[in-house]
Amino acid sequence: MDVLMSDILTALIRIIVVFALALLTVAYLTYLERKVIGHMQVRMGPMRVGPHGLLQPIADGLKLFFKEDIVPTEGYRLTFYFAPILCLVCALILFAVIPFDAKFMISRLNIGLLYILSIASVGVMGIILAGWSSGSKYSLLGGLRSAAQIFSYEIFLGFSLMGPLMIAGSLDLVKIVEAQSVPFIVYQPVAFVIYLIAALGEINRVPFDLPEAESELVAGFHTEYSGMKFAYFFLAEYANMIIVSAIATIVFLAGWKGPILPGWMWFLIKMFIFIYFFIWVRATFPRYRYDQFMRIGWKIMLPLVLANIFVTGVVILFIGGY
Amino acid sequence: MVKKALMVDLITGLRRTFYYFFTKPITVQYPKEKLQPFPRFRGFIRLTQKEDASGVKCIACGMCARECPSQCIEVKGEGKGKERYPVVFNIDFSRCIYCGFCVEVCPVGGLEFTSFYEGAEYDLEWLHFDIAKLQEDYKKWERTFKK
Amino acid sequence: MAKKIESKVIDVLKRGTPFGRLEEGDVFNENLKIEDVWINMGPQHPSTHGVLRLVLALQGERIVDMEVVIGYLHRGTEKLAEFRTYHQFIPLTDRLDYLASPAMNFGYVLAVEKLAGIEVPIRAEYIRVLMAELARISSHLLWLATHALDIGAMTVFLYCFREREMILDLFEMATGGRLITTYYRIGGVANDLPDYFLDRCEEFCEIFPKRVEDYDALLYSNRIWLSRTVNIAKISAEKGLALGLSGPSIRGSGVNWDLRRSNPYSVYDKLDFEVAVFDGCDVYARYLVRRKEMLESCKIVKQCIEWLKKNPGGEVQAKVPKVFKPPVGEVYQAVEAPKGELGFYIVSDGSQRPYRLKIRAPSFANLMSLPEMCKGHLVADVVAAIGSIDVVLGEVDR
Amino acid sequence: MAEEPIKDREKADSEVPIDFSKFVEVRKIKEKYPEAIVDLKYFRDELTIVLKKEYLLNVCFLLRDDPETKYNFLTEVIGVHYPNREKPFEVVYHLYSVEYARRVRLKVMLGEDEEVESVYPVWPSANWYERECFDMFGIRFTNHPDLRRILLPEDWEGYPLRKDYPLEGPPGYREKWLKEHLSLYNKL
Repeated sequence: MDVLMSDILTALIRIIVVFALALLTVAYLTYLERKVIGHMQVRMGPMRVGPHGLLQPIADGLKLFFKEDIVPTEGYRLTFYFAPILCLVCALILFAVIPFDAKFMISRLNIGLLYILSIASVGVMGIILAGWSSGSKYSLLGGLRSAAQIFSYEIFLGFSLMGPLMIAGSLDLVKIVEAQSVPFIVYQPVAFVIYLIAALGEINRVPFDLPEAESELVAGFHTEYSGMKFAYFFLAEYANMIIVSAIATIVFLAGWKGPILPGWMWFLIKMFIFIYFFIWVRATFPRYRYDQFMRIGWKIMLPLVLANIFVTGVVILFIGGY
Repeated sequence: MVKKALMVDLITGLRRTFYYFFTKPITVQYPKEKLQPFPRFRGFIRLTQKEDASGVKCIACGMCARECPSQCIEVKGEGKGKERYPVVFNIDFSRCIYCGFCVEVCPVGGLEFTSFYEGAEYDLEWLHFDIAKLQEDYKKWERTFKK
Repeated sequence: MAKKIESKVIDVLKRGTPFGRLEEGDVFNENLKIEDVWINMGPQHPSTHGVLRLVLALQGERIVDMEVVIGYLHRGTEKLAEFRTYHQFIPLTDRLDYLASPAMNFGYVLAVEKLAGIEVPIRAEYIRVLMAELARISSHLLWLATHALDIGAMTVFLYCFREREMILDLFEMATGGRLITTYYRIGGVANDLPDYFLDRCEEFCEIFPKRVEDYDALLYSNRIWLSRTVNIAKISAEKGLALGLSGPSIRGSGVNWDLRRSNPYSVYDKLDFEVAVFDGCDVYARYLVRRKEMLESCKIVKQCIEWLKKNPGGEVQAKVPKVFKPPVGEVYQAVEAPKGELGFYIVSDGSQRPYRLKIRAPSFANLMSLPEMCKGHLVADVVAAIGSIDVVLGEVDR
Repeated sequence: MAEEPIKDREKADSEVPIDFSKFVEVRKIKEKYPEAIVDLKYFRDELTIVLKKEYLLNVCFLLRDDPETKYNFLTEVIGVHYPNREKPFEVVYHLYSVEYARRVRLKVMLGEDEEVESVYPVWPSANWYERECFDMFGIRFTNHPDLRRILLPEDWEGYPLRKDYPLEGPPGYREKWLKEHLSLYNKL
């Protein structure tokens, strides 16, 4: 009995630590993004709240928290409330299986990668529901765009992870990391590039931020949202960005492995390189058009990623693993 | 083809933004630090004083009121010839478009521009300047921002 | 109405969509009801550059029909002109195209001078051209900034504003106003340039071509930019001219027509510059035209500085009576404003005020060809098309 | 206000005799439609041709299609109101030839209830220009595809650029309009 209790207790502590850290990181990710983009655009970013604007995320959070909650008269109340929560929950429960260190994770699932891919695709539902239930045409278009976009990019995201998976021979994230004496990016550069592009599509970031393209669809699926419900979407988006970077770290950059520094620190450094890259891309590129984006996916990336899987398979067949 | 596959065009862009990431920002933190406008800057208008500080130079000829495209100046004077002086001189800065015609047309240089530009006000009445307010030191209206 | 829409839909399907094309023999299911989605783009929308309103009929995301609704910023400038003296109207011209106010002043004062037959001192002419070209650069910079932002490249926006700020500083130095300059007067300019102005201006001309490289690095050969602009919103030269398209927008369709060259006014015939013409007919060609025009304007500014430095001093304003009464008559004077042909038609009855003043605003006419450009494209292309014809609503609605 | 000075102008112009047949436009029109031209003026290097309104469309087609004129660009269509004249409206067309870089001004005089043929078939750009003309002066154009108000709201009363329209609108009109259009807002 005592053993069980202590198990639950440690699990709870881990959950609290991970989630608190995750939410804090997410909040400060917005700050980081604004600062990095600001400096890339020869300006400063937030400077007012606190020294160098350090308290800006908290001020933003407070503002959103106290904002009036508006539901459009044309909207469907139930789904309108439910959509942002679905989005955020799906984004946050993904943290459950991310191994930050060899030991430190909430739960070790032997089908971790599959879990992540499947839960992530449920999160899309939130966006579609939000677009539909807002009762606005702009939202509807945004929702439809994201339905098409995310469902098709899910495929490439999954396929691009297939190569490393075949080499590692397991869906368990810990085992994948342990299998990497050399990071998989060396063996799988094509898969890595495709993963990055698919990830950009998956988390709706420039150049693929079509569901919320602010210059075309005003704000896409969250045009009608305000206050805390908007904040949920916002948090979910940034949480997804962390998740995607974490997976890239685990699968392609050998997770927590690295000399001298402790494992979790290596993990964070690698993860933030990806996050920085995503922000950097946002500061640089224009936005693709919806049909062009689909064309890239189905006509260029799908053949490439299938060829990658095929070549990997052939090599494994003849050499018998690396 | 090779260039396209290696994404040279995209990398050029990424390099440029990365370069600017390490340069100094050009931002001016506005209420904390303010740029000094150039001498010709057309800010709020005020009445100039005579050299011996015995009053305003204005002779209330009404040229400015006639020339003003937005009809925001009201002048009434007393006295005759060179002795004429204004009794009423109102400028409605909520209507003023800062074109500078009044300053340009004045035969005695009785009006001049200040470098004061922070004319956003909650109270519309504050922007209705009368003859006394037009002679005040504009520096005291400047908003200060505590650091 | 429904029948009309349906026939339009069938038209579009015949032309082809990403989902296929309607062939000759295909039977349209009678029970299948097709409805267009009507969307109001504007008057409050992030990328309609003000209060432009577009009513779009969509099939999916493809545009079947489009109507442009304007007038939300109508201030009755032409009526106001009839109640102002010729001199008092100058500040109102600033507020037409507020992004290039010297160019607007230029058109107006030239028209009045033509009406009254006033000779302008040569120094004033050079100063005017210098200012108008700086205004052209600043207007095109703002255009590039917002156009790129509409297509999603937000860094270009701030880089462009950085240079535009330098031009606005120059304006402030010479005229006292940053955006609304009110610098031109009938018969010259308000006052001579300050001493340090020319040096600062020269400095800017040195820096500017280097800064254009910044924008090029982010846009010029970027594949995303190309795929968003090449072959988008095409309009042929004939169609463009018939629909009243002028300025850089028509030069992007291969028409070599620049009023500075074809009907030279002021001192443009003494200056050496190239007219930017590209014949892509699409958004990218219009981008190239404006990009080159910025560099050419920079050259003109340099020539003006050179002349002004060689010939210091001198009058900048012709003798114009205080009570200005032009002779009876009517004139039309057109200048090449940053957006296209800007014309002022003045009917004078010999009094102090114009009897009738009509402004031929380039953006107003350019906007007419927007539906023609956008039909059959996607929603995202509308944004690119609006950006590429560079409308300023202050000028459209007057 | 308008009557006397305009007579002056006509006098002033007639003082300087100009040989109008040196202009190719005039020659062409006279050749094909001898009675179309009512009057010719030349002021500040600008040629004005006043036409009979029945001939307007034909002359426009002629000027556009003739290889020696090629007026392929309609710059604008302008209305002018002279309340004291017998025919109070003047419609002014500015044409531009991109090829020859030349301008010409066509004019048509209209009575209070008269309509003029739309030049939309010649230059599609006339669409908005004529709409604006209708909006501001109430001049009607026959065969115009879509003659509606363009800058003012659909339900605006009166034509603002007519000389009898006061600068700030007819008295009480503003209040009435606001009351009607902000009624929903006021209820909230």
